[in-house]
Formats: sequence, C-alpha cells, structure tokens
Amino acid sequence: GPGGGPKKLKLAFVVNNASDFWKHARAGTEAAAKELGNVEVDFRIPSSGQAAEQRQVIDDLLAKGVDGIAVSVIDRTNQIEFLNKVAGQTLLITHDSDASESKRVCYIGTDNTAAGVEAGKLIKEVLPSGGKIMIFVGTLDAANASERFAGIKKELAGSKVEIIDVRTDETDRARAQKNVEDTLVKYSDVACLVGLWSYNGPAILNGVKSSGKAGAVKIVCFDEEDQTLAGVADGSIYGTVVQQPYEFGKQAITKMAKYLGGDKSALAGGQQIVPTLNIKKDNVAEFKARLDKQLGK
Amino acid sequence: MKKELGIFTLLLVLCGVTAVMNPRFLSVTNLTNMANIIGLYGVFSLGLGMVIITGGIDLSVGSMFALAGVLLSMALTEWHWPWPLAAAFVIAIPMLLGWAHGSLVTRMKIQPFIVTLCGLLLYRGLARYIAGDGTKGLGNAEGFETFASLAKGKFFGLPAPFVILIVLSVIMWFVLHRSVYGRYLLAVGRNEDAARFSGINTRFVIGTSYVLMGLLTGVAGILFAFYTNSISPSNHGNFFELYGIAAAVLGGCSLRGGEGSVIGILIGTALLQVLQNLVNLLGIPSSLNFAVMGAVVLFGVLADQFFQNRAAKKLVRH
Amino acid sequence: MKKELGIFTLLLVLCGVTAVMNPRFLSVTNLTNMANIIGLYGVFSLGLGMVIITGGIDLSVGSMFALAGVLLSMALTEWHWPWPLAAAFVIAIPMLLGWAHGSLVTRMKIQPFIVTLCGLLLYRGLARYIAGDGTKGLGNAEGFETFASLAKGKFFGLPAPFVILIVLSVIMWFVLHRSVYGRYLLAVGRNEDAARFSGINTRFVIGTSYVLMGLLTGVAGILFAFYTNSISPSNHGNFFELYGIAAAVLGGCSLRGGEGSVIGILIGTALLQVLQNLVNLLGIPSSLNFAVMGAVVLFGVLADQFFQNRAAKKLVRH
Amino acid sequence: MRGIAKRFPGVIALDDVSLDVGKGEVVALCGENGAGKSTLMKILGGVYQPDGGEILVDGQPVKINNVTDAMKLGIAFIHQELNVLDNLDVAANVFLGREPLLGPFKLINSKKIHADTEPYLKRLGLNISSRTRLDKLSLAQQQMVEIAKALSLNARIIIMDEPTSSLTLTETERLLELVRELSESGVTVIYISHRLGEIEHCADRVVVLRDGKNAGQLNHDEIAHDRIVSLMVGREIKSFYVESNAAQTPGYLQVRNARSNRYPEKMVSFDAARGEILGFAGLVGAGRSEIAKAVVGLDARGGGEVSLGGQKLAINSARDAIAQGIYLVPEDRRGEGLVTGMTVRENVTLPSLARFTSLFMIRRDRERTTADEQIKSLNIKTPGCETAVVNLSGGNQQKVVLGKWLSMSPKVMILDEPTRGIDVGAKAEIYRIMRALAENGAVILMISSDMEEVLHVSDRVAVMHEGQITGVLDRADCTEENIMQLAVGKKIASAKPAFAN
Ligand SMILES: Nc1ncnc2c1ncn2[C@@H]1O[C@H](COP(=O)(O)OP(=O)(O)OP(=O)(O)O)[C@@H](O)[C@H]1O
Ligand SMILES: Nc1ncnc2c1ncn2[C@@H]1O[C@H](COP(=O)(O)OP(=O)(O)OP(=O)(O)O)[C@@H](O)[C@H]1O
Ligand SMILES: [Mg+2]
Ligand SMILES: [Mg+2]
Repeated sequence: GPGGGPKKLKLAFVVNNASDFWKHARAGTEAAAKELGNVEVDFRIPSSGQAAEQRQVIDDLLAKGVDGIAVSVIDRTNQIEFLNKVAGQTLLITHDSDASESKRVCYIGTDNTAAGVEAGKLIKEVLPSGGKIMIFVGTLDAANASERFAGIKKELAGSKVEIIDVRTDETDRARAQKNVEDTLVKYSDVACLVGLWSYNGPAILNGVKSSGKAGAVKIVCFDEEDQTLAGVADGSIYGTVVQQPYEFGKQAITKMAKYLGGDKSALAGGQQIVPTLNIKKDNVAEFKARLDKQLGK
Repeated sequence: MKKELGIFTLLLVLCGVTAVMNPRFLSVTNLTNMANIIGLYGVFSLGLGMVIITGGIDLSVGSMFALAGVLLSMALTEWHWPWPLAAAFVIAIPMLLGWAHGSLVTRMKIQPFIVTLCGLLLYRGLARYIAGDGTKGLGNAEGFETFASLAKGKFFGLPAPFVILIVLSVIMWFVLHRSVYGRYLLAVGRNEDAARFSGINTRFVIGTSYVLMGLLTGVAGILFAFYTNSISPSNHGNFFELYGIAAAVLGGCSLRGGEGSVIGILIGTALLQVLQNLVNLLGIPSSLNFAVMGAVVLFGVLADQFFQNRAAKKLVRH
Repeated sequence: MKKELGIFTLLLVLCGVTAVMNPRFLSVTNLTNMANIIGLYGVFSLGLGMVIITGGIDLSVGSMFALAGVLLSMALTEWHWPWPLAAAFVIAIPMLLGWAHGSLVTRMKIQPFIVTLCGLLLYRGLARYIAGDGTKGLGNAEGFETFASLAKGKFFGLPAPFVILIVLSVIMWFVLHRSVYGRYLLAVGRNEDAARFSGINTRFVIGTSYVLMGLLTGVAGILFAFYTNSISPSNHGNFFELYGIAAAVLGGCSLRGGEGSVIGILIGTALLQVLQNLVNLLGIPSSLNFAVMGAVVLFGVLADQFFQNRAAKKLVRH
Repeated sequence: MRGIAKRFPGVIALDDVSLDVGKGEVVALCGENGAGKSTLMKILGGVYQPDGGEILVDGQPVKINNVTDAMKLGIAFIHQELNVLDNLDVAANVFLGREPLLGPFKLINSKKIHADTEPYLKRLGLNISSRTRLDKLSLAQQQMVEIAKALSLNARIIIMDEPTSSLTLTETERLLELVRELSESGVTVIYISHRLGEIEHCADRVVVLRDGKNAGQLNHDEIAHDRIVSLMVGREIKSFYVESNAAQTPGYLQVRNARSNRYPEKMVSFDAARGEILGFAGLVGAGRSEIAKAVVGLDARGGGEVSLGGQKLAINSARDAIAQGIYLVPEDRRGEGLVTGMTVRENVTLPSLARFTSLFMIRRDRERTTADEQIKSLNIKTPGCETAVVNLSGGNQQKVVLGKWLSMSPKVMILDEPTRGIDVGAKAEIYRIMRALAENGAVILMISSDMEEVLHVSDRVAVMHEGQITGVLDRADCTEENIMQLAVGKKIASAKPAFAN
C-alpha cells in the first residue's frame, strides 16, 4: 500500500439489510481486526434488503478489490450462479444465511431451522397444555423466516399447540403492531404470539399492551432488541432465541484472515454453526451485561 | 360535500360488511385501535392534502418521520432534554425543512417532486447516519411520562392521536374552508398566474403550505415514534408518503392542484385503515392483503365515477 | 438538447471525480457492471417517460416486476413452457394490464395516480399469492439456456441489457421525436382539449402510452428477473417506480406533461446509477448512501436551474 | 342546421335555432354575450352533441359525433379560446393531426412540414419562423398561427369565433381581406365578432341570436350598425361613447423609466391625468402589455418609478400596486385574469378577500352580496354567483374580471384589451363605467387594439412602437392615419411628448 509497511488484508463483510442486529456483528469484525492488526474491514449494508442491491454492492466491492468477502445470502437458491462467479474471483464465505450449493468455502452462522426448533421448545414450555399461536414476520419468502417457521412447525408437530396462521408486515413496524392488534381482536383465544424477526418482539409487546392484554397472552420471539430484553426481564415476554452476531463477525474475519494466511483448516468443514441461546428471565441480566461489554458500552 | 359522498358511502358499506361478517369489528378494543391508527395517519395526511391542493407534493414524509423519531429518542433518552424542549425541537426541524422545500419550489422553481424526492433520500440517510444505523427507542418513558401520556394516552376514553387529529382537523377545516389563507391555497393551486395578478403573494402561500406540512409531519412523527416506541431509521415510516397521498387523493384532492377538502382527506385516511382492518379481521391471507386493498379502492373509485356521471347526466336532462 | 446539457455535465463531472478518486471506476468490470444495471433501469424508465409525457404516471412498475418475475419463473421452471412462449406471456401480461390502466384513465376518467396505485397494491398482492409467499427462482436456466443468455449474456462484449436498452432507445427516439405518434404524445400531454380539437384521438394516444409502458415493463421485468435470478415477491422491484420517475424527471420530463426526451431519460437513469456506484466505490458509509444521492441530485438540479436562469437573462439583455 | 337545442346544467344555451349557409357566403353570427353563438358553432364543429335538431350538409342529414367527423365534412374551426400547444413549434401546430409523412416507417417529413407552413404564414403576413416554439410568441401571434392552421385544412366551411379579438388593425385588415379571398374561391365563412365595423365590412348576411333563439337576419344591403344592434339587444343603443367634461389633474400619475422584457434597453415614461382616459395604441408586440405588467409590479425588474399625486410609490409586486389602488385587467383572461375553476363569487372577491372577513373567517354572505352587485351592474349572464367561471360565455368571463376590480374603487385602472369579446351593449356599458371612474378621479389607462375604441373612448392616445412611446396625440389630433404613422415608428408634428420634465 501507499503507506508502506506490510500490505493489509482487505476483507469485506456484507450483510442483508440495515438493522440493530448487525451492530453486534460489526463490533465482532472490529474486535477481530484489532486483534489481528493486519486486516482492514469493509462493512457493507444493502439497506433495501433486496438481492439486486446486494449484488450491486458485491459487484462494486470486486471492482474496488478485496481479498475476501463474507456475505449473508439473501436468496440461497437463486444467487448461486452469481456467488460462484464471486467465488471465482476472491475468497467467499457465507455468514448468517447460507447458500450451501454454491462454491462458497464455508458458512459461519446460525442454523435457522435449529433456531426454530428452539423457539418451538420455548412455546411448548410456556403452553404446557397447548393452545393457539399466531406467528408474525416481515416477509415469509426470506430464507431465515421460512426456515425458522419450518423449525417451529417441526417441533410443534404432534403437540397440542395449534398454529393459526402467519401475518406478514413487509418490515413496516406500524403494520407489524397493527397485525398484532387485529389478531387479538379476531382471535380472542390466542394464547401465544411468536415473532420471527427482531422487531416483531417489540411490536408484539406494544400491540399486546395497547390492547390491554399484557400478561394474558404469552410472547416468544427472536433476537435481542432492547425492548425485547426489557420485556423478558419484566416477564412480559416469556423468552427469546438469540443468535450471536458478534461471533459471526469475529469468526468470519479471523478465520478468513487465517485462511488467507495459509491455514486452510480455519474454514474447514463447509459449515461452522454458531449456536443460539435461549434467553429467559433467569439469564437475561447476565446476557445483557455481555452484550454491553461487546459493544464497548 | 357532494364529491366526498361517494367515498363516504364506500366507507360505510365496508364498515357494515365487516361488522356483519365479524361482530368484533365493533368491539371497543378494535374501534379504539382503529381510532388510534387513523389519528396517526390522519395528521400528516392533512398536511399532505394542503400541499397537494397547491399543486405540489411531498415525498419526504416517511424519511422525516425517521429523522424526527431518531432525534426525539436521542433528545429524550441520551441528551436528557426536558420534554417540551425536545417536542419543540422535533417539530421545528420538519418545519425548517418544509421551509427549505417551499423556498426551493417557489424561489428556485424546482419541481416539488424533485425537491422532496431528494428530501426522501437525504433525511433517511441523515437519520441512519445520526443513529449509527442502530435502532433508537423511547424505553419506558422514564423522565418524560407526561409527554408519553400526551402522545399515547387516552382522553375521555379516546386514544390521544385520535383526539389530536380531531382538534387539528377542526382547525384545518377553518383554515382551508373559511380563512383567507385557505382560499388562497385553492386559488394558487388552480391558477398561480391569475392568483399573482390578483395580488396574492403566491410564493408565500405555497412556501407556507410546506411549512404547515412540516408542522403536521413533526406532530405525526412524535405520535408515531411513541406508537412504535422504537425507531429503526432504515425503515421507520417507509412508504408513508404513499399512504398519505393515497388518502388525500381518494378523499378528492386533485394532484393537479386546487381541489380538496379536510373532510375528504379524513374519509380517505379512514377508508385505507378500515380496509387493512377488514383484511385482517376477515382472515384473508396476508399475501392477499394488498391485493384486496387495491381492488376495493379501485372498485370504490369506479363506482363513485359511475354515479357522478349518472348524476351529471340527470342534471342535464331536466 | 439544451435542457439536457446541465444534467449531462453533472454526469460527466461525477464520472470524472469518481475516476480520479478511485481509478477502478474505469476498470472493465466496473464499467460492465454499470452498463448492465443502466440497461435494466433504462428500459422501464423509457416507458415511464412516455407515460409522464402524456401527463400521466405509473406507480405499478415495481409490482408488475414482481408479478412478471413470478410468472416467468413458474412458466419456465414449473410448467416447463418453451421459452419463447414464456417470454411472450410475461410481456403480454403487463401490456394487458397497461391497456387496462389506459382504459380506466381515458374512458372512466380516473386519475392515473389512483389507477396505478391500485395496480401497485393489486399486482404485488397477486404475485405473493401466486407464489404462495415463497421465493421463486430461475435456477441454472436448465432448458432455457438460450433465453438466459439473451437476457444476461454479452453481445460484442457488452452486457445484454445494455444492448437491449440501446436498441430500444434508438427505436423510442424515432417514435418520440420523429413519428406522428410521438408528436401526439407531446400534444396530448400539454393540452388534451387542443389536441382533440385538432382531430387527434386522444384516448387512443394516452391509452397506448400505457400499453407501451407495459411492453417495456415486461421486457425490463424479464431482464431484471434474470439479473437477480430469484424473485421474492414481497420485495422484488420495490420502489422501482420511484427510480424510474426520478430518472425521467431528472432528465427533463415534466410531471405536468408535454415535455421530455429520450436522451434526457437515458442521462437521468445513468446519473442515478453512477451516483450509487460512486457512493460504493468511494467507500462512503452505507448509511450515508441515500443522503449523498439526495444531496448530489439536488445540487445538480439547482446548478442546472441557476445556469438556465443566467442564460435566460443573457438572452434578454442582448 | 335545423331546430338545434342544447342545454347545460342550469341554462338553456340553444333553443330551436336554425342556420343556413351557402357556398362561398360570408355569414356573420351576432348576438350578445351568452347568446349561444359559440355553442352553436361547437355543435357544428363536433365538440358538443345537440340535444335536439339536425344538421344537413348538401341536403343530406349528417351526424357529427366528434371533431374528426367535422373535419371530414370539411369544417374548420377557430375557437374563441386559443387552442394551441405552446410546447410545439409553429409548423407542428399548423399541421397537428395531418403531418406529412415520409419513408416506410411513416416518420414526420420535417422538411416538407416546414416548407408547407411558410406560405400560410406569408399569406397572413406573419413574420415569424415556422420553427419557433409557440411559448415564445405573443397572444396575437399565437392567434394568427391558429388561423394559419384553419387555412391549411383547405376546408369548405371555416368557422371563425372572434378571431380578431386579440389582433390589431393591420392583422385584422389582412384577415378581412383573406375572408374575401376565401369566399371568392368558394369557401364558406361563418364569422363571429363583436366588432360590428368588421361585420359591416365583410359579411354577406348577418344572423342574429338572442338568448339562445334566432332573432332575425339581415341581408347584404340591410347590414348596418344600428340594425344589428337593435336585433341583438331588442332596443336602440343611442350613443356609444360618452363625452367627458370632468376636471382633470395633469401629471397625477407619473411613470418613469419602465422597461419591458422584450426591449430592456428602451425606457418608457409617461404622465397621465387624474380624470382622463389615456389610450395606448400600437402594433402587435409593441410592448404595451409588458409595460402595463411592469407598472403594476408583475415584472419587478422593469417597474421603473411610479408616483401618484406627487408621491413616489414602492411597487415590487402586484400586491403593492393593489394596496395603492392600481389595478390591471390583463389581456389573457383565462391564464391571468381568472381562476376559471372557481365560482364567480370567489373570483370577484379574490383580490379583496380581507374585506370580507370577520374574526379571520370569510363571510360568504358578504361575498355574495358584492358578487351579486357586480353581476347586476355589469349585467353578467350567469345562473348565479355560485357558478364556476369556466361555464360562462367568453364575454361574460371578461365582465367577471372587470367586476373583480370595480368592486374595489380603483385609483389607477389599467385595462389591457378591456372589451375583448364583449358585445356592443356591454361595451357601451363598460365605456360608461370607465368614464364614470375617471370622473370620480381615477386614472384610466386603456390598452386596445380596437381602433374604433381607441379613437372614440380615449381623451389622449399614447402610441407605442418597439418598446417605446413614439408620441402622444391629443383628442383633436386623434385620427387613424396619425396613429398608424406613430405605430410604425414615424415621427409626426402633431405628436406631443409623453411626459413633462
Ligand atoms: N360547458 C358549459 N357548461 C355550462 N354552461 C355553458 C357551457 N358552455 C356554455 N354555457 C352557457 O351557454 C350559454 C351560451 O354560451 P356561448 O358560449 O355559446 O355564448 P356566446 O354567444 O358565444 O357568447 P360570447 O359572445 O360571450 O362568446 C351561456 O349562458 C353559457 O353560460
Ligand atoms: N413569453 C414570451 N417569450 C418571448 N417573447 C415574448 C413572450 N411574450 C411576449 N413576447 C414578445 O414580447 C413583445 C411585446 O409583447 P406585448 O404583449 O407587450 O405587446 P403588445 O403591444 O401588448 O402587443 P399584443 O397585441 O401582442 O399584446 C412581443 O413582440 C412578443 O412577441
Ligand atoms: Mg363565444
Ligand atoms: Mg397586449
């Protein structure tokens, strides 16, 4: 480089849309860069959440020149050809959302079906004698949404819990909350509300509160938005399944650097699952403390 | 009023049908929820209506919501400003931006569509940058409980946003239909030249309509921030400009300017929200949500047109 | 051409700045990528331009993309139609819908904004319903490799969408600037009554502009489906109408109708895409992405206006 | 046309009206404002469908469903309101709908269209290029383009609905010549005008409408000013012009160094007396309208200095001028004079709304009173003050513009073509009002292209040529000859300077 000294590795971390979730991943990538010293991280957010925009971002990165890209695949079945092209030009791994049939070297992230199963377990815990549940998500055609949904269905199969339906909101929070309110009006006997995307937790909480059903209806959700954790702490949310985006970021950068440094084993196995955690009232305080530390608060 | 009659009938019919098919439509909870959401959307739709009446448009509403929401959250929870100051700040910013829009439109003669499209891009970018792309929240309203209860509490059993909408609508009704300023808005929207030749300060009238829009956007932005209680700047308020424009146009505002009424805008807003409620209450699959909305609106407009044509013909015959 | 000069200068300046700050801007890969994406956006922006010239608007482009994409994927990978049939089908549907839009606008006298807003809601809903809210894809193009290579291959080293755009632009240039139909488009957009008094079948002219729009939307929809190779109906093509409208208006089309040129629309499209490329290449934080775009567009329009005003004054003085 | 009937909401525009025209005949259609002349012609031109009656061409009944049908029958129509496209050039406007084509792709033959346009422009004496965009032309020139367009149709019948209302003497004369030429070559012309002099000059026969009914007709040798008027209004109108005996205060209004956009290097200064009517004459594009706009602050750069009664006024916008009692009745009534979508009431009160408020609310009852007063005093033909102005006939629209300013007691009233499209009865009325205003101490500036009007109404006449006042004529020296000399830029002895230093 122009600054002299040893050439720095340029690694890119491409996510799927703009959300708080990625703040933690970013902290992870930064921590890794600091530890390694010879890495420069380019953190990219295609804000619309669309495959086309992501593709453009990656095209631009390739044009700019990078040594490795970690990407959260928006469409695993149909971006394959494009991903293969990318893999031909640089080191490619996937994180958060995989495309297993592509030529990416490795996947680092959550197994969303397994995460769904975990949520299913929480639901069974909170509804020991069964009941009706409604599921809320932004869009069902996103891979992680459909996998989590599949996981939940798998776990609940044969139990007395009945899934009424799925309500989508196209990431419009107002509508997410409105969906909850409408559900509570239409199905007065709904026992538990499940949110699959991070903002669905707070949206459910708000909707339940504004409908005056706080406490009467159970809530299970995903991820760790502030309001979600506060809800878990005060008992209005039974539990949330959290991923460890910090680990995605840290491991992706560290392992890509190692791999490029010659240690091929760092990205061995094709899939390196970062487990999810079930956060309930008893472990929420400890979890929160850890998050704050990661973010340097 | 004649113009609004058609869409008002459609609204009544929809309510009737929904109430019959699912009596819970008329439950207190549902009506309260709906009043709340109508309040939220109504406030900024009123502002959009005014701008549309002058022949303009404002595409930046949603982005302003994001900016206002982020600033509100930071002012209250991070900088710990007293809430009246925070409220004034969050209303002043959109007004200032509205003033800038108005100046660009009237002095620099740039099309409103372009000005506010740039606004749409700019303000969302700013909101995201200020928030560091993270979600901002209002938490449990510690330290500004009064503010929170003003924005999402209840008055006389009615949700605050609804009450605020009613108050603002009454004021706006007088402004648009009974005040000199309102008459000027309509005149400027129809024929700016003729208005200027009549001694109307058309720049001032058009410019202030954007400031007014800013004011209402600020108020709605606060209500909306308290409604979601958390603001993720990348999608908070996305597409809201479209809802507002649709409400205004459905309610009889013409995008060519010079036409529109407060009542019409309110009915338009209510119609859109009732439609969403209906789709949910009747258990129509989420995926068809939009399709049903589109179809009903189209049908309504068609029927309205049909009856108006018939009425016009009758008038001629006799 | 004078009107387009300002924005063309802005485009050149932006390209120059970016090239200096990051020489990779001029790399073959980058230019190819950009040509590809300009091709995709240009095709439907041309159509939107025509509709805008008649004084109309089309908000349903993005949703039509979703619908066309879903149908294309199903026709090719599920129903296993021969690809020419599938292509014809996916182009015919938007044309048919365009015809419906045109009829509603011209015969039922419903505002284009309303008609196509309903379209926006309807077609996205339909697309989601047909796809069962799941993502549809084109996989490895097994069985329709020719089609795929026509839509995303290369001709003479240039990406197919770009070549298609060039061909269509040349045709559209003749249509708009040299044919009777184009002249009628301009006439109808400026003053429908005056055009009718001259014996022009204004309904036909306006109606067919929507059909033309449908045709171009269909073509762009196919290109776009092959570009993403996967269609998630809930957000495939979201907001595209805004990009198209912005491109057309930046390029000198007036939303009041009667004004616009093919060259202008192309430059407008290119400008928007170069801007995005610039933001990415210069490593500006993604959160400021939008803000930079908004600011540059605003700045460009302002500068343009400034120089035009100066030129106008000069003209008067001498 | 036999037994034609047409109703609009609230009005019966035509009731059992018949009209015959022969080949090569020039038929003048006369009637007061709102008599139904334009409506009858719009039915013939396929714009409206009649509610009753039939149309026969060559003895055969025909159905004219739209404009194209009318064109096919060889009917060309010059509408009362301009119908040109200002985003296209002259040639495109002239041949709109009938463009010459070229080649297998049927593209517009751009060479031919321009070559074909030129002769028509020449024939009309119009000195502009066929490539000029119409928004660069003045109203009068646009009107001439529309006439060129009608000519180019090579029609059997040409309907001219007030074609001269925005033309000056030279163009008018050229047009009347043209009408003669057309009729000699066998073309029928139906000619509508409120300038009875023109009708006396060119018509073979006059058909008069009154309140949507036939009121009689005059053959060639019976055509005379008074007879037409009495058929139109059903009574005699004695004196057209009102003589003045008001006391005048010279130099009450002083305008110094005003400029027009078109001729920014030329300054215009003039004085006008309190109590006088100062006429402004000149050829098309002499810059009269632009000076008027500059004086009332509509063109801030060209305003110059305006003083009233010795006091300098700061006028930067129309608002400032209006606050000082200086009003302008603009020449383009649809574009600048009226908000046509609004009602008569709303238009009349628009510039003075503040007067109708109490507690910040507009009092509609007070508005209505004022509007009704104006409707009555100007004899505006309308179902009521709540009718949208679009639905009024052209002349009645003009009266609404006048009414709007008359309700506000003007100090200086600038009238740009005040009687454009106004019938004789109303004209006399307007002249009377102008005179009354002057006698009450107002300054009246009247820009007019109607020579008769200029000659008979003004106390003095200022003549403009290419952005400058070439001279002012006292009443005694006011002759058509003198005005024409000054209008083409020649100096004559009897002309006085426009202002005293
Ligand atoms: N579109 C319309 N809707 C309603 N009323 C109309 C319409 N057009 C004309 N009228 C009414 O019909 C009557 C005849 O109008 P028309 O325009 O034929 O008068 P005219 O004889 O041409 O008058 P002028 O000399 O003022 O042009 C008027 O009372 C007018 O108000
Ligand atoms: N928008 C315009 N752009 C360029 N030139 C214009 C425009 N409007 C008017 N002009 C020109 O300005 C000149 C002065 O016009 P103005 O209307 O003041 O003249 P006038 O004496 O009132 O004549 P007229 O009878 O045409 O109204 C005309 O030659 C006209 O061609
Ligand atoms: Mg008439
Ligand atoms: Mg003039």
